[in-house]
Amino acid sequence: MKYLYFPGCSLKGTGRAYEESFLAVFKALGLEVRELEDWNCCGATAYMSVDETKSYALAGRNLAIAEREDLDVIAPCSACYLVLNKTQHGLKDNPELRRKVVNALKSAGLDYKGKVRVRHPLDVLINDVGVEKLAKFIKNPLKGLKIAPYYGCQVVRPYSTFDDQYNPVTMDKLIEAVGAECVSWPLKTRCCGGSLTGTLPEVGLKLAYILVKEAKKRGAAAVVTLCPLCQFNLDGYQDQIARKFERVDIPTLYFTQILGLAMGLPESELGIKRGIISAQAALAGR
Amino acid sequence: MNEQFEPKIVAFFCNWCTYTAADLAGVSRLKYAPNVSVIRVMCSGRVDPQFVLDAFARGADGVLLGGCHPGDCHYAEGNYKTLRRMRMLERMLKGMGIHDGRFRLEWISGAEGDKVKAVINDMTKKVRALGPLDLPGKFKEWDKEMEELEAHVNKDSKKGETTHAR
Amino acid sequence: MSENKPKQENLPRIGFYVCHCGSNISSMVDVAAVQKYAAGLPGVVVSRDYKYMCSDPGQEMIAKDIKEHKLERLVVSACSPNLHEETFRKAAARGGLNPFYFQMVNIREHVAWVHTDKKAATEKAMQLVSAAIARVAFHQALDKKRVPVDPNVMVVGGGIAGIHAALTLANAGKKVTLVEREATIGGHMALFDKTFPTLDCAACILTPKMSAVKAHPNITLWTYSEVEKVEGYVGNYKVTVKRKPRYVKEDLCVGCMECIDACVFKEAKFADKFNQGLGKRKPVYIDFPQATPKVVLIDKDTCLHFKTGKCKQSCATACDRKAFDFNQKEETKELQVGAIVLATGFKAFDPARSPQYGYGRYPGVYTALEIERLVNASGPTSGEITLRDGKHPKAVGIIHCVGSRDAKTNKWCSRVCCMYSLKLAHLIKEHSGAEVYNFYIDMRAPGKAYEEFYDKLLGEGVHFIRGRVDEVTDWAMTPDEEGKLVLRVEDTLAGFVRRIPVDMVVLSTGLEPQADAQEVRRRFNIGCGTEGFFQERHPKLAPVNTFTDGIYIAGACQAPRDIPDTVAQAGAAAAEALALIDAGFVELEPNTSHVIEDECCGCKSCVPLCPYSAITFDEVKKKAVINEVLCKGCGVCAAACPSGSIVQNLFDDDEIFSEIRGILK
Amino acid sequence: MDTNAQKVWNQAHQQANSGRRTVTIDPITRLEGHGKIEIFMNDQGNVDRAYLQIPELRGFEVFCQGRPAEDMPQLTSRICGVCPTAHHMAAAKTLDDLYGVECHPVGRKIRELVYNAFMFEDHALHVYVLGGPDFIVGPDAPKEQRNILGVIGKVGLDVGKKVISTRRRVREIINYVGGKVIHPVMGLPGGVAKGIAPSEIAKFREVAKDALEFAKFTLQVFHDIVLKNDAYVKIITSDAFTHKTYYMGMVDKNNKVNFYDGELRVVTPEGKEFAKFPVQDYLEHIAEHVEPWSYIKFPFLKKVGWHGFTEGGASGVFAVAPMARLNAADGMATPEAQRAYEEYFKVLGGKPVHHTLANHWARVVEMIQAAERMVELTNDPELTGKEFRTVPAKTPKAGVGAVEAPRGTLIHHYETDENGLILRSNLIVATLNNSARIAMSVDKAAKGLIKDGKVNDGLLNMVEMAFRAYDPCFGCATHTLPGEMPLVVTLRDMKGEIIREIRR
Amino acid sequence: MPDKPKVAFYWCASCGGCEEAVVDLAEDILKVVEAVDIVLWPVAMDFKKADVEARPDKSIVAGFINGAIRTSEQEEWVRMLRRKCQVVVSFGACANSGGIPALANQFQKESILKYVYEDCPGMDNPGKTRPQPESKDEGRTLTLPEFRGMVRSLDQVIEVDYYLPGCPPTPKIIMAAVQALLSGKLPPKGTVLSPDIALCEECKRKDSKPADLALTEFKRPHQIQIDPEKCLLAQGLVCMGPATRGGCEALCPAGNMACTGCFGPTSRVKDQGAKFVSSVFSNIAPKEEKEIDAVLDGIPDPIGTFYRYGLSKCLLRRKLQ
Repeated sequence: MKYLYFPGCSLKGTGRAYEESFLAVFKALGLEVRELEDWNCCGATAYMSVDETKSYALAGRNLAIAEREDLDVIAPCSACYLVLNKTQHGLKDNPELRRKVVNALKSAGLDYKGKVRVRHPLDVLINDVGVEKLAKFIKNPLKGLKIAPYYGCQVVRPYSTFDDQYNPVTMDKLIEAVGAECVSWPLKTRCCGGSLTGTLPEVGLKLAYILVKEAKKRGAAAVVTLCPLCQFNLDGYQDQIARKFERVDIPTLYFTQILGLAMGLPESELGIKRGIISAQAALAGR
Repeated sequence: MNEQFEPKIVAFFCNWCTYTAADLAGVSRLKYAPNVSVIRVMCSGRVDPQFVLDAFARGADGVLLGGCHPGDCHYAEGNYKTLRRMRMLERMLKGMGIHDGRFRLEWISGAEGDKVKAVINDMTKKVRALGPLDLPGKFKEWDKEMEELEAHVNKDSKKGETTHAR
Repeated sequence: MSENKPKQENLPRIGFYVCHCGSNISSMVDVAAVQKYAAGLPGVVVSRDYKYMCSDPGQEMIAKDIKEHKLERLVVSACSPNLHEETFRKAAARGGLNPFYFQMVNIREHVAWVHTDKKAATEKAMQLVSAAIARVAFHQALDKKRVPVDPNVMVVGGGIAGIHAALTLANAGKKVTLVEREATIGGHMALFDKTFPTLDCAACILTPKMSAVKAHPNITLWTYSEVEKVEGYVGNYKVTVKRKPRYVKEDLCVGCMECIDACVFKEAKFADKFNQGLGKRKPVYIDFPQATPKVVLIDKDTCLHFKTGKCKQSCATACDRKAFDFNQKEETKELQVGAIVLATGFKAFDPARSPQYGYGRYPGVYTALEIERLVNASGPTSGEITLRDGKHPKAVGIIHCVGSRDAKTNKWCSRVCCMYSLKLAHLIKEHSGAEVYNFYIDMRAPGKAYEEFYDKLLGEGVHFIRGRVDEVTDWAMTPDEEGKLVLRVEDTLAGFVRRIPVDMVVLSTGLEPQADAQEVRRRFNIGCGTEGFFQERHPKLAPVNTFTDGIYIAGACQAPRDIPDTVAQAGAAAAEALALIDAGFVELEPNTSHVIEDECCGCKSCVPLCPYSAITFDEVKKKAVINEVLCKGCGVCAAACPSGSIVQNLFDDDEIFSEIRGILK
Repeated sequence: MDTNAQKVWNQAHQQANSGRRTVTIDPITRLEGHGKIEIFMNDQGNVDRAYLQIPELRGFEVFCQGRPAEDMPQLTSRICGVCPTAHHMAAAKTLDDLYGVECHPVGRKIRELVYNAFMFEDHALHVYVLGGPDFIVGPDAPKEQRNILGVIGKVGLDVGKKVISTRRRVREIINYVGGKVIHPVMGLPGGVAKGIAPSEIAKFREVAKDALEFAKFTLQVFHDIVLKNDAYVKIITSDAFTHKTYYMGMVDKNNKVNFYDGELRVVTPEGKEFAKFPVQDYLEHIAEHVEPWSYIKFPFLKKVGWHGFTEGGASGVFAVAPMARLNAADGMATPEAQRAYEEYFKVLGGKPVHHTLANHWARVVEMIQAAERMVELTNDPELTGKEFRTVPAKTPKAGVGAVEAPRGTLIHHYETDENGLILRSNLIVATLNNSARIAMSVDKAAKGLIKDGKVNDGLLNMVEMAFRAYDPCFGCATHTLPGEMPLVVTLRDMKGEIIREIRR
Repeated sequence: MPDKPKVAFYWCASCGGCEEAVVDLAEDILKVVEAVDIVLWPVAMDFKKADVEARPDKSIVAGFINGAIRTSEQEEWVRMLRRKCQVVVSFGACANSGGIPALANQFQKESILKYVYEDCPGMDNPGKTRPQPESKDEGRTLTLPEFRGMVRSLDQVIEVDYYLPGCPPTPKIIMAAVQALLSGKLPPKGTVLSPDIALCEECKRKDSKPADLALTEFKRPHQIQIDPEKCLLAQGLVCMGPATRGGCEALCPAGNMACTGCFGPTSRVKDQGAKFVSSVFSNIAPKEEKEIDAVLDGIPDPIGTFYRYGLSKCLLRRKLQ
């Protein structure tokens, strides 16, 4: 199977561990992934609220480039995933917008028909590869590791393309597939604080705190997520959380990382050490 | 022409599904283009490809055929017979230079008043874009080439045989 | 090579009438212009417009004109023929004209109501009128064929609707066969403890009717049976019914239930379907004490004999009537009936489709039907409200509109949930004394004594919170939420978001079409609406009729209904069936086809096309022959006859070709 | 529509009806199809140039495109209803080649029987009904008599009936196998659709024997009525009806005349072999020339080239049909015919014969060979074999096939897609091969027969005779052109002004 | 023999097969000649246009005209004959419905000329010469007739009284028609002088046709060994018999090939091709569009198959540009 890969800013920055583990795992699974040539900003959150049309055009450009080849585009970052999907819908449902964007693209010698499928790596792993096939690659199952699956808001809302928006389960399946234990909790898609941690820290931190606290309370040794921003919020602010509320100290990993570990890929290739809260204890503790 | 061309579309609707759906569209006061005139048949299976050709020959710019969804025919399988015939009819029409959706077959159940509206509006739009077919006009135009001679021969006959001197 | 036009001179005398339908038509169609236009068409000798053609004066006018102007054909331009074709045919007859010398033009549903440009609408009306006038000249005098009606009736579905319809028919002296898919009749109502708003015990009012069915001399009761095939036509249906094996002879079993005690499984350990899986049962079981027929049956999937073949069959030995028969096979039976009443009921919405409410994830979450069993004296807990973990709830939240009024699941209002939620609220409070919270969008109590019932509950101190619940979660934000289920909801009256911790959540699930509604309606050749409930012939004027004559619908298979409405509908359906049967015959639309013998070359092309085997091949004459009683007039053979030697009455080639000519001239 | 063409046509029409007197033979009669002759006179009132124009185009080569190749035998037979069997057979042979399938031996014999039966009856038709009357009744006899009835008058009703019944019975053989005698349906790649039941063979044998008798009888009639009449012989050998051109015909491996199969052989005006090639190579040897004044195309020998309507070895003009076939072969394939062949050349002064009217005689010689082959085949036990067709297995691409039609060599050439649908086709039919020489004959005849503007009925009939001798089938020749046109002889001066018009 | 009824035979865009058909009356032709006075028959007699034109209008009892109409001459001729004849009989498939030449109505005039004079294999025409309505040769002006844009049936040009179907009509129906005319017992105008019942009636294979064809594929005749007894449709071959007027006594099926429809439809059918499609394709087996299309692919040339002799009379008359 072949895919195009749209990294977006995060996976090249704060989310390096995500990119490394994603690419490593896909390679090990024999899935061909090629980075989208000359990609640009997905047009995500901030811009979207400043000038919608322009941000649609931005996203549109990426899609237009992707459309030249008959391949699905993988967008691991939830924000990118959402914006690209949102753009698909926007262009489909709103002819006026479509006209503007297509004109904009024309001026760049591009055209977009709307044929591209934007995919999330989790979707690909569960639906294209399938749990049964994954199981074959598991070399050292993460026995006894209790994990709280955290999906965040953007992959399942508003378009629940591959999983339920209230109670997603795809990552749960993956966690079971790697032999770990999935902690059942109701906060799977609750807000992680998002960009509020930057703008309204007192609100943002609280939200992050709620999540890590509850995960730990339910016996999770680690939170596993699929969004670079969530990972950053949950992992990066725990000192401040400690200062403001209490120390929780629970590592937040990417689903691609735990899959990689279970597949026996070296930690170095999976960016395990990039985490601010060390995962060593959790991983050793089992 | 400066004013917009309004296509004439003849439709054959089966009594049990599509005609009823059109009634439903009426009862629900859905609004759609006035370009389609419906001929009611009991089953789309009654529609003889001759009807379609005749409609075109008499000036229809489009012909629409509506029946029950496959498996839902009031007469069990009439619409399958329709489908089979019309697939071939479409090929024949292509062979005679009539395509681009001037002929259309749609399955519309008695509950799908909204589909009646959608289909009629869409087909009207598309056929309008294709422009007039106007076969009666074309027939006249084709036969023009005979007129001068016809006139001449008739004149000839009035003058009698004298032109052919011995 | 001949043009299908009758010669001008021998055109029949045509009378044309166009209806204003009040302003329904005249507001969008220039009726006067249509009238003038028609007056100028060949053959038309009378052309009039009138406010309401279908009114008595309108019909009288037609009858009078026919006599005075010696009209030979009649065209009325008004509403859909599905509505008034019959009316005007009768009017023609009153005038002494064969009713089939008439053609109707639909300029209301197909023109006035659907267009917005009066000029265009009027032009289209004229096209249709010209088509009808061109066609009517070819009409032939026809007679409706009369076919006797079989007086027997089949009722499908043994819920309250089916039970009531069957009894009504049987009491009128008709032989009725009641077919029920489950092992007992009673349907959903048999699950209920009380009924709203009167709170009278469901069993007390239902079981007598159930036993009345069993006892009635005119009713044959086939439970554990399903209709497999329906052939024939109004008044003469042939039905094939499949009777599943119970492995117990129905006529021998008296329902003493000795066998159940005797079963090798000492403990009842298998999920009890009837009790919504809340209780347990043995492989040999009976749904509930008042099950009708009161006959036990064996669940093949759990019975040791069927699973291993090694069982001492203690049940059979315990039966002194020797009713057990492990070799019982599925039986196929055939029925001849004149009419059919479909009362196949509904299916409760599966709340797993709305995961935010945690059904299946949190043991504290129940469906309304489960609660019905819990509060039921004959239920698994004998009416005691206990949670799955055995505790007793102190606070209970009832969420309305689960799977109703919801763009993501079902858009429609299920019509009964508000009232049964109130009923359950009352019963829960009564049985457990718990605090009960109702979460509703709108309180819908449109029925006799319904609103009063609502008031009564307000009086009882049941809490009502207006707002759609966002989620049910076990995440405790505060200590007092620990170990509870929290309902997060925006209180739209108070105007802020609330978190209500409870021990038990009740989901008031909506009503949906049966899972197999589509197959069933195909089997019976009737329609379904977009939402999947059976389609009535007319929402107002023919609510229990279908597009297939002789087949009627009653109860929640047509749309969500409460018991009173269901019973009323069942009565109506029964009455329609009776009217059909007591007429003694049906008149068949004479739009049948026939072969012109001298023109038929015997190519047999038509023979396999007929779905009703109405076409046979005469091996002596080497010609095709159509049995016009079996013919239902689809006309597929007329279209397919390669030499044009089959004629369909009312839809003859000449008639249709001239209609095309009329539209396009 | 082509308004310019319409304008031109109107002018022409007004001219024609302007009351000026012109010479018109309208329509040309007793041949299948149509023609038009324009004769230009010089100031001395002698013929400057006579044109044979063919104004027909039906477009077969075009409207066969997209049709399944296996329909070609039936489609192309409609090119000519007088020689449908020729086209049908040529098409069937082309299909063998197209599908790369060897014709089943039994099928081949059946085809040959049918084909020889056809050659026989078609020649008979010409001898007694179309061309023959010119001789049998006489070129200047009253026109009411110059037809089959006249012939019957001359040879007696019994003979007349014999003509008719023999033809009918022979045609019944074609009818039996072909389903229809006019436009048969038997031809398929690899053989024929229908075999011959043993029960029929005895009858067919009878017919064949009688046919042979009748052929000999016809030769006798020709002797008695034509050869014994010096006037006719003079006409036959007169310079007006003589051209020295190349000749083409189909020959078997012994270079004997064969109608159904073989290689094409071309001899020079001196009678030497110029070329011999399998029909698949026809494009190397035959090319087609176009003139703006006729819809008919003018084939010529590619290796010699087109040098106008001229005679001799330097001109690519060549002839086909009976006389040409006899010239191109070293003899006949059957004994009786061989005897007649030798006499033919003896009387006409050795090979090659250049006298157009000799075609009538050569035709009778061929009737004999056709009849003799029928006798041979009907005596062949294999003829009634149970199997008679090989179902093709290869993917079609291109095929060429030819037969000797009564009026000369007939070549079909199809190219198809892998589904066997025609992409391109080319049909070079008998009369087409002769078109240049026919045009020359007409010109020469006109020059020889019209002096000082003196034109009379018999004379014009002679002009007609000039190409009736070829038994030309403009139905065939104009398979490429629409509609038809009567022969018109118009005398004009050099300015194109019409001098005279005589209407008979 | 002036008191004998006068008849004329004429041909337009035809192959001469109809003339042959008359000659094939064989012995009977003598009877005909006894009874009538033939005043025009180009294929076999030396009477010219002038002879006919000189006759008073309506002086000819019957004119038998075969061939389709494609040129101005043909139009002129048939109009003249219409004046001279009391009864005009459209003779044969070409005159009735365009016949095989009408297949050209699927092509445009220009494409025909271009292929024939430029693209055809073996053409040696560097100058792209085309026949011209008017042309000069060494100063001499030559003209050719106008070639019409499409092929027409006779009754699309003049009024026709009767039709003799077939390609060509069989001697039997020709004789019947002649006798009817001579006896003066004339059927209603517009009648096709052949039984008004489809071919199967007289086909020897009729009894072998199963009621339900349920065809899963169509065969092309060269692809199979054709059973000489069994119904051809039942063998998967396209046989137009059911949609074709009888009267020929099923000659082609007797030749072990399918009927191609040359007798045209019955009087109750306007469009033979459409009607055939309606009939046969109702009876094929598949229900899914893909499978249906697969079956239809077995008939690669629908127009040429269903309108082999009748494209002029297809309700659409010709292919659009």
